[in-house]
Amino acid sequence: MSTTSTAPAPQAAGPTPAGTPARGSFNLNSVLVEGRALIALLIIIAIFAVLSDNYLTAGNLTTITKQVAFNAIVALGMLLVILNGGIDLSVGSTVGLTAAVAGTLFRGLNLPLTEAIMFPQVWVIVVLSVAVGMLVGWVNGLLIARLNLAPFITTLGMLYVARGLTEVLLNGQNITNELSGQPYLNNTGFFTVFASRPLGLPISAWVMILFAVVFSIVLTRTPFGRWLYATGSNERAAQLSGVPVKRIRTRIYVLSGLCAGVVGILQMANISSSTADLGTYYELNAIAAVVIGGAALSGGRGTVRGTIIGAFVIGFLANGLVIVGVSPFWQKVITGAVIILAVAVDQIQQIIGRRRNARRAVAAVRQGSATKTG
Amino acid sequence: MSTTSTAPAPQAAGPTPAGTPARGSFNLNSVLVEGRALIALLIIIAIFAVLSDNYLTAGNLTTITKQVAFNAIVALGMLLVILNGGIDLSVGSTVGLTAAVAGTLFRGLNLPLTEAIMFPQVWVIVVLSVAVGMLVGWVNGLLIARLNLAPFITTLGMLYVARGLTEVLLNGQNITNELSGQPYLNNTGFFTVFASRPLGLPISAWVMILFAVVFSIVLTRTPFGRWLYATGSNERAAQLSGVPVKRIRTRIYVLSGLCAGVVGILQMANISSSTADLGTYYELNAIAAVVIGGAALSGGRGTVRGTIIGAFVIGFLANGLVIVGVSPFWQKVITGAVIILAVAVDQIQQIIGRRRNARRAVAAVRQGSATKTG
Amino acid sequence: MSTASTVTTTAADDRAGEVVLRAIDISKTYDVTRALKGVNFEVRRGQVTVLFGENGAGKSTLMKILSGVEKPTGGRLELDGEAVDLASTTDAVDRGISIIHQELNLCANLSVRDNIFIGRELRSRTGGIDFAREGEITRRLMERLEEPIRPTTLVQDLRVGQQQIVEIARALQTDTRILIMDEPTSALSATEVEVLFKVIRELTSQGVAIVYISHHLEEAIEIADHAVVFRDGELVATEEAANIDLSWVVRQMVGREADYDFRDAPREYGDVALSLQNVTVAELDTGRVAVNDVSLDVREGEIVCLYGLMGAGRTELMEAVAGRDPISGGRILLGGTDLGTTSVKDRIALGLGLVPEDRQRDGLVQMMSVGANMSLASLLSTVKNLFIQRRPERANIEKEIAEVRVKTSGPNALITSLSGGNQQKVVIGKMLLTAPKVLLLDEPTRGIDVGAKGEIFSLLFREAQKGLAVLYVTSEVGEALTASHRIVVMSRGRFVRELDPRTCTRDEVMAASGEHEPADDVPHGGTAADRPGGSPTGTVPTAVNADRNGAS
Amino acid sequence: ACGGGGDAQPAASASGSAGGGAAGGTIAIITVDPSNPYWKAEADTAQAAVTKLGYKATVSANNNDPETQNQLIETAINDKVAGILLDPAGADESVAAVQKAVDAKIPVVLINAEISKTGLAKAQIVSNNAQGAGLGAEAWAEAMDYKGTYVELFGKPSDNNAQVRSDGYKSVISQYPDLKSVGMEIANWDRQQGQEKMESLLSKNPDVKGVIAGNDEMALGAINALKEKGKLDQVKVLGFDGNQDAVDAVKKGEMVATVLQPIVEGTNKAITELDGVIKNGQTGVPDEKQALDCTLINKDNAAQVNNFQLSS
Ligand SMILES: Nc1ncnc2c1ncn2[C@@H]1O[C@H](COP(=O)(O)OP(=O)(O)OP(=O)(O)O)[C@@H](O)[C@H]1O
Ligand SMILES: Nc1ncnc2c1ncn2[C@@H]1O[C@H](COP(=O)(O)OP(=O)(O)OP(=O)(O)O)[C@@H](O)[C@H]1O
Ligand SMILES: O[C@@H]1[C@H](O)[C@H](O)CO[C@H]1O
Ligand SMILES: [Mg+2]
Ligand SMILES: [Mg+2]
Repeated sequence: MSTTSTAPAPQAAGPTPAGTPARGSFNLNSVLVEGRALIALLIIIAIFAVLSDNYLTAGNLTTITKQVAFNAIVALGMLLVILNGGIDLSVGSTVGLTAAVAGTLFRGLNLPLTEAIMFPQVWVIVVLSVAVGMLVGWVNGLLIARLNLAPFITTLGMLYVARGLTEVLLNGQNITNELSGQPYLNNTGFFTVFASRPLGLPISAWVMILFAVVFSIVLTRTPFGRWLYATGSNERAAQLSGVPVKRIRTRIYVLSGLCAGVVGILQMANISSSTADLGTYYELNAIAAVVIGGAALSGGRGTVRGTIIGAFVIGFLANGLVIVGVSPFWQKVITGAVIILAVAVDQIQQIIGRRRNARRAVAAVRQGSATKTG
Repeated sequence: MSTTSTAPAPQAAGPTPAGTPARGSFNLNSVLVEGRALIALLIIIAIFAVLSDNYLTAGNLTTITKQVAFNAIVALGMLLVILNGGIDLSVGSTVGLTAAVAGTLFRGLNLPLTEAIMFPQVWVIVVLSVAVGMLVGWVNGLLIARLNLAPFITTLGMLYVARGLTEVLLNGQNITNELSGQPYLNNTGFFTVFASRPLGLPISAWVMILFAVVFSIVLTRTPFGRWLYATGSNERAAQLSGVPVKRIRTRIYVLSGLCAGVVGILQMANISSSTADLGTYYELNAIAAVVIGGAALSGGRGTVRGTIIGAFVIGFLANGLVIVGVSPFWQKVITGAVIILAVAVDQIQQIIGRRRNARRAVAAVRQGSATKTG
Repeated sequence: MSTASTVTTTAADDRAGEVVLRAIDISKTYDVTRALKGVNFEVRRGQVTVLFGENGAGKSTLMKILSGVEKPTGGRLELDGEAVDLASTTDAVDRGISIIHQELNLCANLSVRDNIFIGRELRSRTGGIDFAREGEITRRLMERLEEPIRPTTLVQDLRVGQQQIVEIARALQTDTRILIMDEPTSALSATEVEVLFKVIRELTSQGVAIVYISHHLEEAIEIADHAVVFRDGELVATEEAANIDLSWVVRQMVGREADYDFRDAPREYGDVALSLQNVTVAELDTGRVAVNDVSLDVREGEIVCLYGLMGAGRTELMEAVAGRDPISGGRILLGGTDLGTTSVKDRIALGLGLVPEDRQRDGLVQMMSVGANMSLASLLSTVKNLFIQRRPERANIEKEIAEVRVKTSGPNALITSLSGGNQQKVVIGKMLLTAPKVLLLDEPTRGIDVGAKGEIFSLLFREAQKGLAVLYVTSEVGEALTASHRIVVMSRGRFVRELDPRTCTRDEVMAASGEHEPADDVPHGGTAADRPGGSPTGTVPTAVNADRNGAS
Repeated sequence: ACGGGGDAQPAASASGSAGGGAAGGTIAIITVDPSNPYWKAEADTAQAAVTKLGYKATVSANNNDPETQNQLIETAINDKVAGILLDPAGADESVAAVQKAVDAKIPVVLINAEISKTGLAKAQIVSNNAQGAGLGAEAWAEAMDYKGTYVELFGKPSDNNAQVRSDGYKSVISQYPDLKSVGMEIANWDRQQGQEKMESLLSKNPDVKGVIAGNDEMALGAINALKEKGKLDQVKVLGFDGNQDAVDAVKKGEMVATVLQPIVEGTNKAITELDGVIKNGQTGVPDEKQALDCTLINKDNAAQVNNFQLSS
């Protein structure tokens, strides 16, 4: 009766993956919490596949994957933050800021003294811009870890600051043509790399896969990962066990900034420009993906796999609604409802399961006492 | 060596503020946490008053108060939710939905069977629309209290649902002229009431005052208030004491929806129309106001007074930045920075205070032992 | 509704001993755990029924069922001979049944008064809360419990013991006929326990039925009229108080003749492992000096007990030594190196670990498995090439589970599925896995049954034998006298006395702590003066008291 | 991806017949934000026209976000639509998206705003924002008597039209040195934001004489603020779009003028041309870029405006 069984206790016999104590304990959780995301995903796919012949085509799946990748990468950073019991509302703005910085660098730096304009090479631009994303995360991390500010309000403030800086940098203009670079400036090649499609998959999908694999290994196989789960579940206990809680906290915001920064670059290649609005609302989508994927907003519970599935739920839904031709107004209504349903599924399951368990237990007891007295 | 003090024990005699015991217990908290908001407010006022002669004029103060009132009323609802340890991201959409419903009602209801169009009277329209706001809150409350869903993700879903419904209702049309009503339809008077200015203050300011007073009394003087603070701090303890935690939780979301609904009506009167975007981002401003006002996002701590001050911080800032003529791009940067600073102030204070405490304590010890040995 | 804090019954109660509440064939199953198996249990008017049982025996579960917190999966309840169905705690309170829970259930952000009246507010004529009356009643309750706490003080500003008093006051405030006390004294000082016992006797004389649970066995025996023993979810023995003694209780609890004598053998100590030199700790939030200029050396192989009353500052000292809070004066040396401002992490690496006082709050990561908790502090030792090596980690965990004798289905079990004692063993095992040179333990046996206590101390003796230096905090004299090589008594932030457990007496220890005046002005027959100590050795059959002060 | 050299005409018709669903296949209508009356009119007109021609229509919104637009275009490609009507999100940013559709041999016609590259879209039908802004500014300056202080409410900075209109206003106003700008705020095309910004601007400049707004919604917000302060008489307000509320305001004399964008006419034209491409491989119009001039709406002709159309 593999229903709910939140109480994971004594079934010692079961096929516990021996040799993997830590993973074992997470697996139990993850199967439970990812379950709902998978169910939601399959239902969505089934519905739209029936409604449109063009939904489950290789081409459309590639499209969805590319679209999902941006959200998924941001969501992976968000996952770390949420595992820690925090939240990062500034990631959307950071995506925009990174792209703006990269665009500005493509346009060339006015060197103050020499009157010359410097044009950094593409890899320098990419590294510097992603570094800006990490810098934003680092400031978040310092404020939250060292000054003990609430993550929600800190990153809300940063949402405004980073978006404002983006607008200041772009001065309300979008940057487009400079992104191709000029051979004589030695800064070409951006699109060659970032708009390429190795093996038919867009580069963003590859980056998503890379990040998912790396994050997954980090979370399950390294001390950092174990510590992160520990801080998210009980920070005080983690600290007394020698976990460097403040350092971890700072770092996860830096990593969240890194993810946002990478997406900033990828998006810039994707839409061939830096715009002031880029990344608006990404934070909400990322949070939705993480939570649909089974993470607890209170920290300590969540997986890479769940998060990726969560991102696909959102992506498959958005794409399907358009393909089927649902009116844009109703698209919002349905999206909201699906978000709620996706997290409600396992609660409802649990409630049903609990009722059944209670019934069975009573029956067992009755039977037991009957035997005894009888 | 009279170092101590927190030790609350034996000084029974002390001048306890008799007569106002309840307030007494909250006051300690509130003074501490409101401090930073007040400081922020005064600094903002001082800076802008120096920078512009038009800032501290009666006219401008009225303008600010009107703008603040909308945010403050929503924030009061949000305060209840946050005291409970929750969050309500759907309030902005609810503002929009309420206004859309009211506008639609003004336009007249097509009665299905009779082919007639019914025009409800103004008070009926107002009551029905606010009821829709409460209904949204009730659904939130049920999902959160009964199904145990996380408030963040539930109300995020509702944010989309309510905004989508608003757009469906308005179907891309702003409702403007119908709001005046027609004498022969018996639905005039909306603006007469809601755009009036008793004693020179706009009606929204009066509603804010009314809500602040009522909420303040409810929070400090009634069992409901006490229960709310209790559930936000230790839900299990509250429940074991017989506090109806689920009912309270459901109700506060209804109240939050009520506040949003009232603001929907007030804003509709203010901008003389229902538009599909109305209320966008209100949730963020409301949360900022509550937190700047000293509430803890983890629940159990926060006051009406602090929230109102928090709303004024945001309002005075936004208005001042325009009056002083700060570039619109920089306005965002500064707003974000002020949000962070406002909550950082007391952390910094605390850190400084702690250092001083430690120094003093040690000095006292040294002196003590010196006396003894000497 | 009479809201006065007392119960209105005639003092001379002739109906005492009548059964008021009867639990019939009660079973309770949590998912797969059968916490209670067909228990029959009676509560008698005007008498104290005491429940004994090891951790996880099912005591609290039964009490939760009697007080409407939990519903049984089988069986029924009879109140005054009529079947009742307790739908909720409010329902139970309405019928005169209230409970003081094992864990504190207070809202820290509210005042004492608010906590006492929450859920049953007194209304003023306008419909609001009648704060004046509530405050007055609270004040009187506090007077009765001899704890001068102001009604408007916030609970977060009280120490744990005072919070427990508030819990007690809350239960007294209702019109109670049946009062259940699930470990009400775990954080109380001896004086406070005496006051509580006085109140209990008042209540019983008024006809109130009391159900009492405590792991302080002597204390519980003292107050008992009836004793009931639980083992593995079953009620295994019932007896009149007159016929029981400590050895009977222990025998019934563990199911065999128990003979825990954990007195450590005398031995040579090694070098100084931990040295505190003029350590001062100030509470940063308030500036209060919690630890005032204390000095102490602990040697390798030595077990030092830090005895003191609640609020003496022991926890502050331990946490400062462990590196969680900074010290504001003095030095802490570990094997000769000044620890300065090194972090908790570095101190663990250097061989200094703390088993904290509150295991739920500071010891366990609730969402993790037993194994992951166990290896958390020593994770780095199994890291190779950046990765945790699973096999060595697993081996460590399994070795330690066996070593500290955790009863668990395996490393993958969730930590929350273990009983309190076993959870505590995991926390200790976690620190032992870091191969410490010095181990600090803050109240390592709080809320833990005799069996587990014995196991924990024998574990410490074994480690000490291998050279571990141990400094542990306790509030139980018995424990201090039997399980240590040296007793340091702490009072109001200072070390006031050092004692040799082999030569000193119980009274000496307690007197040094300022706990009470010499033992003659005792209200109730002499023995009550002693802080009843459910010490591991205290469970040695019958001759406990004679044996006591002598110690090994 | 190679750009599929030469013209894609035969392939286009092929894909047209391949398009699933309705007889003539599907046409994807990608508008900006149908919760705004202007774009709603665009979307509704397009949908009606498309359906009338026997196609199936899907309507979606890019919300002025190039990334969303990208997704929508790609989705349309996967959906094998016969053609796309696009209101592009940004002149530069949309080039790549349109390129993608062209690569997939799907004809694209642009409406309302243009992209910075020609030869991709079959047609770009835009209202002449610069010309319209000039018209509006001239009428407003005249109402101002060519002197006095004014403030400007600026649209969403990421929308090209915001800058184009602002520049268009300024090129006229700069000819009159006695017209002085005393403040500029961004109000994101939004009525409520327009009102709040105007309220604050009024505190700063109590004696301001004029308001130029990038669109009607912001202008209507400003009018509300002015009404409330009792200053509407002394202040001249200019809007842009010609939406119904604004036209009514012009009738009442609350707004000096607005500029009608012939969006209904333009959209109908766009669909006709798209249909032409799908059926015959050509739009039937020689030029790719077709600018539709805007019309000034003032008291004289306000009564003749209905749903973005001027009846004569
Ligand atoms: N909420 C719960 N979910 C699952 N199992 C539970 C729950 N509460 C108690 N148990 C289990 O029921 C059994 C009895 O627990 P109970 O708390 O009654 O023991 P106890 O006798 O009070 O022990 P202690 O002396 O440690 O307080 C234990 O095995 C415990 O793990
Ligand atoms: N979290 C806290 N907030 C405020 N005061 C505290 C807190 N923890 C401890 N204290 C105060 O610190 C003082 C020392 O208490 P503490 O519990 O540390 O002493 P102790 O000697 O360890 O006694 P025990 O641990 O047995 O209670 C007490 O007066 C208590 O009120
Ligand atoms: O043309 C449109 C309308 O003016 C709308 O009101 C804002 O955006 C512009 O692009
Ligand atoms: Mg118990
Ligand atoms: Mg302690």
